[in-house]
Amino acid sequence: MDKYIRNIYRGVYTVLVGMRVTIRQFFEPNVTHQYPYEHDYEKKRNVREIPKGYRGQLYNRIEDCIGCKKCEMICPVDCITITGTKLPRGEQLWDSMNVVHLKDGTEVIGIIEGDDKKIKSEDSITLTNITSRLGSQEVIDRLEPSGAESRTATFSGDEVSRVVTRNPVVFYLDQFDIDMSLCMYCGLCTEVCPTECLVMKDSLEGIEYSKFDRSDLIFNFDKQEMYSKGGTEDVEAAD
Amino acid sequence: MKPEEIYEVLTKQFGEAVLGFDTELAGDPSIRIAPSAITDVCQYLAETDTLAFDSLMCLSGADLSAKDEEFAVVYHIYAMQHRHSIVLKAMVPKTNPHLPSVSHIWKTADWHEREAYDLYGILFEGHQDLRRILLPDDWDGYPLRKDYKEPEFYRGMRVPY
Amino acid sequence: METTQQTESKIIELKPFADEMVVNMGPQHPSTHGVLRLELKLDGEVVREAIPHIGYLHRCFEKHSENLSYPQIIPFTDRMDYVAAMNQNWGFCLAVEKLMETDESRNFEVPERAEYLRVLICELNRIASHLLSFGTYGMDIGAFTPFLYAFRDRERLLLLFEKVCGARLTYNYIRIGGVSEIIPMEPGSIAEQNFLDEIEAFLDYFEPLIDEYNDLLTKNSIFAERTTRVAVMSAEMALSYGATGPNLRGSGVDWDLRRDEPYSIYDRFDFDVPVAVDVPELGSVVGDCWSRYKIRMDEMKESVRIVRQILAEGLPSGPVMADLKAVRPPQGEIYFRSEAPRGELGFYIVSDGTPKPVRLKGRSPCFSALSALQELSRGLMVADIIAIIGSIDIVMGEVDR
Amino acid sequence: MSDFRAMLASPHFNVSESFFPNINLQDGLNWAEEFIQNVVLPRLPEAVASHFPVELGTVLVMFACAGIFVGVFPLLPLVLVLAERKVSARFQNRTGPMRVGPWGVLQTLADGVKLLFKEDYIPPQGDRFLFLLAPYVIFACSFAVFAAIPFSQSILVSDFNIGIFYIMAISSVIVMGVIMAGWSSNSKWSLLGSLRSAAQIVSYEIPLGLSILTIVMLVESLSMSEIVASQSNGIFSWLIFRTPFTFIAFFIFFISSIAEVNRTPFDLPEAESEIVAGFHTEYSGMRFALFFIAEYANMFAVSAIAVTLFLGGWEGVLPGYDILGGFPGFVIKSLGLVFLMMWLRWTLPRLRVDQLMNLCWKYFIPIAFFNILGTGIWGLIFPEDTLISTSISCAIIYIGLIAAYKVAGRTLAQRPAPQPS
Repeated sequence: MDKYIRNIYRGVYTVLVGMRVTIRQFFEPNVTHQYPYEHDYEKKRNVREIPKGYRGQLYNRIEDCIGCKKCEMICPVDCITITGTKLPRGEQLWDSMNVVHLKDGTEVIGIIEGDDKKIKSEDSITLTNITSRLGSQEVIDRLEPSGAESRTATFSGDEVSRVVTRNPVVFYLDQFDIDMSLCMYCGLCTEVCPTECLVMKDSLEGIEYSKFDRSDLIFNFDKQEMYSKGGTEDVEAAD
Repeated sequence: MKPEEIYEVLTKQFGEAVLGFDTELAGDPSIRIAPSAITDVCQYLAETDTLAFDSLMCLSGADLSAKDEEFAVVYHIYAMQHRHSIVLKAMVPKTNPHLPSVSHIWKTADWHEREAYDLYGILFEGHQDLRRILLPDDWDGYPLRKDYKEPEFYRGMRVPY
Repeated sequence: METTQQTESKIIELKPFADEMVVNMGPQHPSTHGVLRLELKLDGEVVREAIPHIGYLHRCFEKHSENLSYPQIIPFTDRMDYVAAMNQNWGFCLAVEKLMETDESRNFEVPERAEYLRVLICELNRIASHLLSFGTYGMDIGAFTPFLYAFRDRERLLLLFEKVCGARLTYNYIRIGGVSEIIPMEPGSIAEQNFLDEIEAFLDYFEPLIDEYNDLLTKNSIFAERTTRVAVMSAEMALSYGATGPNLRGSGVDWDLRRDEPYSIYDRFDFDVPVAVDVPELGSVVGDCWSRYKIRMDEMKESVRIVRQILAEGLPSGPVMADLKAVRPPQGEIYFRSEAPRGELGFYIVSDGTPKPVRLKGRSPCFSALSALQELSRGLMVADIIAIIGSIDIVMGEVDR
Repeated sequence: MSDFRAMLASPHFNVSESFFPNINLQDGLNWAEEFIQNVVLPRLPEAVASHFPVELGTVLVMFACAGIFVGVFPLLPLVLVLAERKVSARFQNRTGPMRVGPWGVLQTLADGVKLLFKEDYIPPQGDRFLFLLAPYVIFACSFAVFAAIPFSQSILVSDFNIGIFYIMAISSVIVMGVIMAGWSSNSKWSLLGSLRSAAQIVSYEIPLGLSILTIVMLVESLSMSEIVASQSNGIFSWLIFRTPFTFIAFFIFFISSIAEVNRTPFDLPEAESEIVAGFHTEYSGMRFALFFIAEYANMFAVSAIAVTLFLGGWEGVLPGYDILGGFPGFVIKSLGLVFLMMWLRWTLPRLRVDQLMNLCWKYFIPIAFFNILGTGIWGLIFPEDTLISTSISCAIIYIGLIAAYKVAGRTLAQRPAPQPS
């Protein structure tokens, strides 16, 4: 009999305790977002940002791609296809651009004046021909108003954490295809890229790119136009 | 107990059936056992109090090279009480890979042996229920063999997708 | 090792003459945690036999690995136990590092900072994994709300992982010789401070919630009725079936690789290993579903403790990646096991000195634990099958590999 | 209130008569007939009126009323489905449906439209006739219950003299539909679900009926309106507070009725994590919608019955004042109970079949019998419902609750700390 009443008692008691937990949550604020409506994070409150370095869609800043095929080799699922011909020894198309990583996390793409191999902390760096990586308009915004026109900026050596040196483009690329339907977003290819032109978009475009047809997920990065123009100096950043 | 001591105990007990002790290569040293004696050795290892190997950590088949004539069946065994482990290795010929099952000693060997059968085609004699476990029942061939050629079609579906 | 006395388990007498009904539970079923298929032989509600059929998520990860170099395999280990991918990365990297250690000419040491980051991230991942397990177990038993509470809290952890490695589920963060530098975090920088502060904020938020979850579900008498004295797995049975991790500790075996075979820097931290005991007030006996579940709830607290110790010490400065030219282990073989959230995760690697492994076998904890299901479920009811599957906490990606 | 013994001893007491009295539908017909006589006929031309078939007209008016009834009441589940989704969302820190209409208020409508256009799948191996019939049986029964519920003094379809008996009878027919659905689907999950449901509903009818019996003993009537009328003296005349036993009976009634309508923690017949969806696994489209609507209609119906029987029906809190009284009061009280059901549903896990039966046969039925005994004794001691009896009853309830709370505090203090497992 004692156990009988104890059972009833424990049943009622634990149910009430559980109900207390849930009713407390009843008056807590929401934790969810109305995704497609609130995803525009300039407009709405309480929307999480996509953090820097998020592994989204692969994007190749093709004018800096030197065709080294390291990404093709490291890809575990073979989603990158590169064909091209190597130029004869001693010849090169142009040099890829410098990527300057600042300590606050921004990356600036441009051409360092002078020698980019040895950068000491007391030196200051002048970058010209600054282009922005896709989705990081903030770099352009950082520049002085005058600098925004001339696309030139100067950083002190303390600000800079890492500089990617210029590499000669010695491959004539016929094809650079990335099949995003195969990609497993491991990010290994972006790590081995010597010019850091192969990146994963850490923006909304890098996430919301679903297509109705699987074949639309094969992205071609084409360089033909640039070959005809003959250099990177006049080329704006790809759209 | 150290693996060397276990090796000595085993040679004393089983003599011929213990084929050797591999220590040259990097990593874990392993004791090579004749496949026909593997159940007896395991039984002994599990039931002797000084050894008391009560858990089979892993049982794997291995095809080390396409040129080899033999598959390896590797037993990683651990004793919770004495906290020592040992690696047993039995080499079975590729032409007729079969060896006795240890699933009655450690029940976890049941599925691990089924997996080895599924992927290597190694037959475990005395296993209760030796069916394919990961692949479909009507799959042809044993995929983890080095000389495995994947079929072109499986039930009308192209296999190399 | 102590044996636990078997107490009366709820086994219902079978009537041999009754009609038998064969039901396929799965592969598409709401609570088989993926694509497990159970062939149930039912006598009314009573299960005579439950035969698990696995392989619906088989990708032949091992065959893949034989054609990939070691760094390329790491993203594939993410896909094994996708709920606790950090721990899978780590297990694999530990095995390769251990194999490479034996070769003196290519000696290297994992930097201190990387070790701390690994422990930090993996313990957080353990919390995330156990949270998912708690939530889905509640849903299996029929309470939907704990599931969403668990996801709410797990989301905060995933946001942390996203900041440190750029992905929410398949991290590819821990690399051979250190951790990924894909998102650089300078020692002593504001980014690092923010990261640690966020972890601290999460722990402060999360720690009281464990008790709330215990109130909501663990101590609930209906939940206790459903899970206590169901599918009692004795210590011998657990060992024989190779059940590890929370499942083994739920059977009363005091065993944790982090404490008993300390790898990495676990010997520097102070934490308890929760082991199941009889809880007479709820009717729980050692080895039942409730014990296994409770171990996970307690382990979350221990993980919080470990993470708090790291936060108190602060991350050491230095590099996060060893100076490692190429990953090319010497000829030989290794079996290395580490304590993943679901138990002992072992990798058996055979190397012939080339950059690609000759043989790689992942010994997944769920695979072994799931094989006990057939014996555990005999004579129970359909609803109990669900309780068992949830309590051994399987992830089919790991079972099928 | 007359003596209970006297009722049993009276020569007029007749078992068959008191349980199967002549069902008096005449009241309802009278109303329709009066409507025709007084409203319709004077407006008709003389020639037509003299030949007007009054009986047929009466029937037609009844049908029209039934049409309004059938047309209006399905809207109730629509609201309740949305309410459930919103309430569950709140319990889980979510927002619930937000897309269709402002704050998602039209979501159920959109779902209904979607279900209307879905393929009407009938399992080819199943029993076609029963499969088609089952949803209608359940739907019809769950709505027929509303016929006897007095929403207010004037809003009730028919004031049967056996109202509560009728409700019990009709709601038990639902189990037929459930079994039909489960059997005819030719699916093992459906069969399991329907048999679980049959066992559950049949078992829980007993404590439900016994709890109602305590009320009937006190009121000495099966008529719903009389039961309400006996609670007209404010909150302390509500039957829940009339005796300590009815207080217990209310909870037994409420929990059993949760089991009757298959909601968590008693949702075994449709336990989605065990047997997929139970008896309606194979149903799709509008037939599924009928099950769904019936489920929510049932939920409201049992709440309404509980309010009628225990919480004063449409009578207010204070005699003479219309606080929580009338039609709005009735609906508010019913929705309160519905909210309580949702609260329980989103808090508790599900029982297992044997535990469900344990709870019913080992706990509820003995306690319900004890209640009947107690109520009988109470009726002997306090033949009339007086101020004294009410005060004593409330005092006992109050003391009981306080004692339980104190014991809770003590056991909590004494409870050993959670094992450091």
